[in-house]
Amino acid sequence: MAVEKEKLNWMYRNMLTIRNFEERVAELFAAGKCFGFVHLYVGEEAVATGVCANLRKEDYITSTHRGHGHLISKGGDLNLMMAELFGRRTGYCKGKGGSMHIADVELGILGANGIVGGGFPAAVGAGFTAKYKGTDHVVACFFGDGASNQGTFHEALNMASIWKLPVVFVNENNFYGISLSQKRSMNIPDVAARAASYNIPGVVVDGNDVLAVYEAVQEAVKRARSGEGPTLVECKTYRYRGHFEGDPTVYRTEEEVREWKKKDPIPRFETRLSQMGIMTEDQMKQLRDEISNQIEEAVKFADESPWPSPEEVLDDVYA
Amino acid sequence: MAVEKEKLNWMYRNMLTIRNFEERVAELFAAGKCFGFVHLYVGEEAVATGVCANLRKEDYITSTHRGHGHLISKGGDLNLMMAELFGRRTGYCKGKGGSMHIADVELGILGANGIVGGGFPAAVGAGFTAKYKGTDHVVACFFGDGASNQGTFHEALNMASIWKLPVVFVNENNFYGISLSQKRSMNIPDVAARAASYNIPGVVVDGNDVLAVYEAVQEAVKRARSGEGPTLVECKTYRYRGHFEGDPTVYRTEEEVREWKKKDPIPRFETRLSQMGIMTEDQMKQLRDEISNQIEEAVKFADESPWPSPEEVLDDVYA
Amino acid sequence: MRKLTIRAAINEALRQEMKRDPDVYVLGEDVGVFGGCFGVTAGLIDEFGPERVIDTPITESAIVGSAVGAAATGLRPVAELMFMDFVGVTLDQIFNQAAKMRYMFGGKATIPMVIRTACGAGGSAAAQHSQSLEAWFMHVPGLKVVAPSTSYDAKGLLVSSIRDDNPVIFVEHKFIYDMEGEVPEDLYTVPLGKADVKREGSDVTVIATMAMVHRALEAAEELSKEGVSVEVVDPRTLQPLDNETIIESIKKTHKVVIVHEAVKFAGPGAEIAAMIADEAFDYLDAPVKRVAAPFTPVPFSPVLEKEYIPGKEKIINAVKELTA
Amino acid sequence: MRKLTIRAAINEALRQEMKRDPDVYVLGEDVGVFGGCFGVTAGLIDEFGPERVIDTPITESAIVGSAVGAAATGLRPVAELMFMDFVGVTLDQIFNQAAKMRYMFGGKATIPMVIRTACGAGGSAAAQHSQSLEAWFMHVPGLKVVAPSTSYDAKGLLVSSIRDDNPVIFVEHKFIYDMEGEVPEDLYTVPLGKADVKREGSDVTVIATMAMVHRALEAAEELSKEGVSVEVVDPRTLQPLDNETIIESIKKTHKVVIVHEAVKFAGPGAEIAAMIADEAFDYLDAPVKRVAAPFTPVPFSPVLEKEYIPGKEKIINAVKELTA
Ligand SMILES: Cc1ncc(C[n+]2csc(CCOP(=O)(O)OP(=O)(O)O)c2C)c(N)n1
Ligand SMILES: Cc1ncc(C[n+]2csc(CCOP(=O)(O)OP(=O)(O)O)c2C)c(N)n1
Ligand SMILES: [Mg+2]
Ligand SMILES: [Mg+2]
Repeated sequence: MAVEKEKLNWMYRNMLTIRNFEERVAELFAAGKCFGFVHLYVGEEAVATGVCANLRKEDYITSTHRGHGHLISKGGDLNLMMAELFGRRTGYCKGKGGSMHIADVELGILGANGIVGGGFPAAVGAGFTAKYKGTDHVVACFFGDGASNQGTFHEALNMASIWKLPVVFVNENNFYGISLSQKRSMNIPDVAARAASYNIPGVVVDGNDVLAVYEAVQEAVKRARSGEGPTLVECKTYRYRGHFEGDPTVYRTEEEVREWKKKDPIPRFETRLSQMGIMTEDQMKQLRDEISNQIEEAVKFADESPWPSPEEVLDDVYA
Repeated sequence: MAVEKEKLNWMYRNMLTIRNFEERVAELFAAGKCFGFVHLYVGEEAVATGVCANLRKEDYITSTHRGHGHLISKGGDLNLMMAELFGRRTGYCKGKGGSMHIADVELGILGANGIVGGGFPAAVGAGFTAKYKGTDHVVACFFGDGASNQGTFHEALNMASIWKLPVVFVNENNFYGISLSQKRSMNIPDVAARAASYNIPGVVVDGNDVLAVYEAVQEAVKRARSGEGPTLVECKTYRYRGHFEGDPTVYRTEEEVREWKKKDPIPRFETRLSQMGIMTEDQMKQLRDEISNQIEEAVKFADESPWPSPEEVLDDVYA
Repeated sequence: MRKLTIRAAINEALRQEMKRDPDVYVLGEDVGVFGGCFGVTAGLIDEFGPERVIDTPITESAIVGSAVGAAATGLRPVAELMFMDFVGVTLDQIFNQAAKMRYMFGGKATIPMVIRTACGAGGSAAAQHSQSLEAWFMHVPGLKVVAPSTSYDAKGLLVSSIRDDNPVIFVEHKFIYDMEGEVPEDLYTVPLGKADVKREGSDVTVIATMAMVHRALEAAEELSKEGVSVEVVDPRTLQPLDNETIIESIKKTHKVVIVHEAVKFAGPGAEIAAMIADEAFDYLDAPVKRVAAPFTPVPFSPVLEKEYIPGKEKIINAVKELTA
Repeated sequence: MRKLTIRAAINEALRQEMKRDPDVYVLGEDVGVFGGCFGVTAGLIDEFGPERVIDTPITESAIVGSAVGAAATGLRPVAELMFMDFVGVTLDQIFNQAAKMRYMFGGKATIPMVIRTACGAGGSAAAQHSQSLEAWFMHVPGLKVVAPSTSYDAKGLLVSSIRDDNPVIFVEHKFIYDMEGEVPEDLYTVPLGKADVKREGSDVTVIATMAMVHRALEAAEELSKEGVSVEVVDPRTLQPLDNETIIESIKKTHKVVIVHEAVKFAGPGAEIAAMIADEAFDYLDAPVKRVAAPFTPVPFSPVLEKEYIPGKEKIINAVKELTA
């Protein structure tokens, strides 16, 4: 597969952005600057990146409680995201939503979601709109291994299949739903096997290999755009941090985490990038610094932003 | 497969009883003696019969809106059933439930259900009780092709599978959910294929062949009783009458109905019974008369039964 | 003027709105050739085809939830939830997704969708096919709740609901589908949030919803023969609720009976009574009475169901209690 | 006496009831080694093993529905629904199955089960993790609804709920889990259906639930300094509701303010106010006031959330309005 250099650069930049954003948010959470439920994406960057590298601005995504990586990958504004996590008026949701509810409908981001499995039907609906309006827009629907047991998974994949809707169902299998391991939550090794229930393609990829994700989803997006219907793409990956900030992660071993860190998607991609001669170590460092500055900009923006005023609680309930 | 003569006799008697009961109910409905929503089982008798021929009194079933056949097969009392359909105080539910809510917990009948897919979780729960208490009771969970698209199907089969619960999921695929044909409600020919999502056996049988159903379910029940977990058994069958009494069935052709009537489970079994030398035509006729009398008894019982008194509306809400 | 049943009035509203706006489509179980379980969508598929009149599998979360996604991306779905009783399998999509998206997203999403659903007892459909659950939806910020009692209102309110940019729960009482009333042929709207005084009177205000409006009117007629003048107020929409019209009526009558078919405890009348007990307290001369179903599931047998459904007699008794 | 947090009191009730009755078991998401999202089931798995403290997949319909099936066949499940906000994905199993089975089956089924669930705002958990939805359950015949405010009540009411032969919704306000109070070590019960007067007073009755009981007590304390004597009544169970204790209090004070965190419109206070406006009308000297959340989803930002949650000040203002 020949991927344009520009795209490779974007992928690398995007993964770094997510990682940097998330690690910074972890610090800010500990410092009390962010609050509520914050679920970080550290370790899973290759998934959202590889998926969204296939999407256009007009395409849609539905996200989850662990949404920052998806939003960044679909073009979400870092300043507005950070300000939202800080609960400020300048945030994406004017401080009304927080981490679990960031959306940017203009960018096709139909929202993070606090309900596990809550986003499946909306993805089908966005796919329906594309078909109804005769556009070639596609939808990427992100969801976890845990979410794949929810009833909405079944209903949505079935509906997308019978109506041949342009939806790519992206399973982020990080092997846990909070404390419950995939082994105990389902009796099958691969979530992708469930595609058979809907007679759609089901694909398993290494979710820590951004190019593998990119390639698998490219195929799925092509299928979707050309009216052939949905695909289920399972990306095996791992979250490094607790389920949410504050989780002591008593349910898994240090060793397991260490093993997965060896497969970290970012160093792996860096190696590929040097091998391919796309970027030198110097260029990488420069990029890292650039991104770091950008995140600090976002933190500064957020921190200097005004709080909403109490009366605003009443706004935005009805159109 | 060698099936005891007594069992074969029971199967025949049971199928006749269902057919007779249902055809009589159709008349009684037209005459205004029964009312509300009445979904008849005519044409599908071999399924409930073949399934319940494997069950003991202590075993459980969960049923559906189309429940009369299941209840009769699990030993339901015809008088109490008919009286319930008539809305009388002597009925199974004292006139409070009607066709869609008949239950007999003593007989392990955990209730018909007005909610499509509503019975899946209860079946898992009854299976859980068996496992928790260390009995070898099993549960048969009846459901339609339409119901297999509901979220509860997915959640329940997954839970039964991971916990290895003794549940036999019996799909009655009559090719329609009201007006929607299976072809339009799912993208797969066999509901049984969905077993793969839970790593449990999925079996397809001719649901109009009572012995085929019996045999497939025997295997599944054995598995369940010995702690090996659930099975999904799909029985292809057909309903002769409308979805409910009063349905003009505009959504299917006369021809399709005629074709299916050629595969009627009762004459087919009669042929088998004579071939096997189990019963002569005379004996069959005698049995038919006997059952017909029994049903008339039930009608008489129902018709002569008192109505509930209005104040009874307030009883039985809380234990 | 031409008369239509409530069923036909709703059908006409759908038809005319679909003609007017290509973004409006209908989806639900058996809404196509079957015409809907109660015949409300009959014929639409012939006029608009299966692309806009869409039979769905029996998956209410996907029905409602796909409508949410479609609404968020530019369409105006009208979903049919066959029986209001089925809402339990899709409530999350209604109250956590459709109703809250706009707010959670800081006002940056618009979810213009309607969920039409049939409520009510009367045909021995028993506990899972007869409920009136409008009170639940009234409690959800972000939703509007519409509950018409006449053909005229049904058409005009449905048109308003379809054009509204918020998720609207449109409740149709299944046992008044056959009632006839005058309906203009042209498109018109009845505004959401405006109650209607269905009969003027001066002694007691009876606030009634859906099928109960007709029971209340019968009661009023009978009471008028005994010299008691009853004003019947039909809120028509329960969220937003037209406090003003209700209070104005009580200022005149000083007595009020609230009538609905839902069970009384924590039902729709509880909010209406509570609002009155606060905002109209100074005009009240007597306790605020509610006539509603007893606290039981809906029974099957006609004998029990008849006892369950609030009838004319109970309304008359409640009014008499206040005027005695 | 020994003091326990509400969290520990609930944990102890579970532990002691599981010890007493082998048919009692606990199931839910992360209730095992994780100890439950709020730590309420911590340690139970060590004592009773994974056969009786059961981690489930994220499938709330199967969690609740399997409990229904298990209850119908002889067990006494205690299911944890992690957040009350998640009820939308399993409501059918609660209101159409668990609550109605007994009635639909003519009294021939018994469904002894408890659903424990955490409600309430206060930690910036936003719109889908902060709601108080008890009003919905109050409207369902066949359910009981319990809502404790203290450690003592929490333990005693949970024991009663587990022993009750009906499905019980046991609502735990997540932001008072850490509050301490005296709790006997032995098993004891607090009866369902009995309100508790948490503070006696003579000028105004404040009826408050869960976390709001404590806001009401603070308000009462402050008002007492200004010479206003407030009686604080905690219903403790919302279904059945103890009308008698409420009415007795109003007979004394003639004025009432109802306080809850749920949104006001069609909330739990609506029924209480409506009941009062009927049954205690003759004792009332002033409008029935409600202090509750505004009609919006729960916002994220602490600034907004603080404004959203009814606080002491709003209660004081409402009381003063009545006593002015
Ligand atoms: C309906 C519902 N049930 C439970 C939860 C609580 N919860 C939030 S995230 C989560 C785990 C989700 O696991 P998975 O889908 O694998 O996603 P991951 O967190 O691993 O990314 C749970 C149980 C919820 N938010 N919504
Ligand atoms: C949750 C829910 N949705 C819809 C219905 C209306 N309904 C009753 S039976 C039925 C069709 C069921 O089809 P299937 O499961 O194939 O069973 P069959 O009637 O063919 O035996 C429908 C849609 C219902 N009762 N409950
Ligand atoms: Mg996961
Ligand atoms: Mg079918």
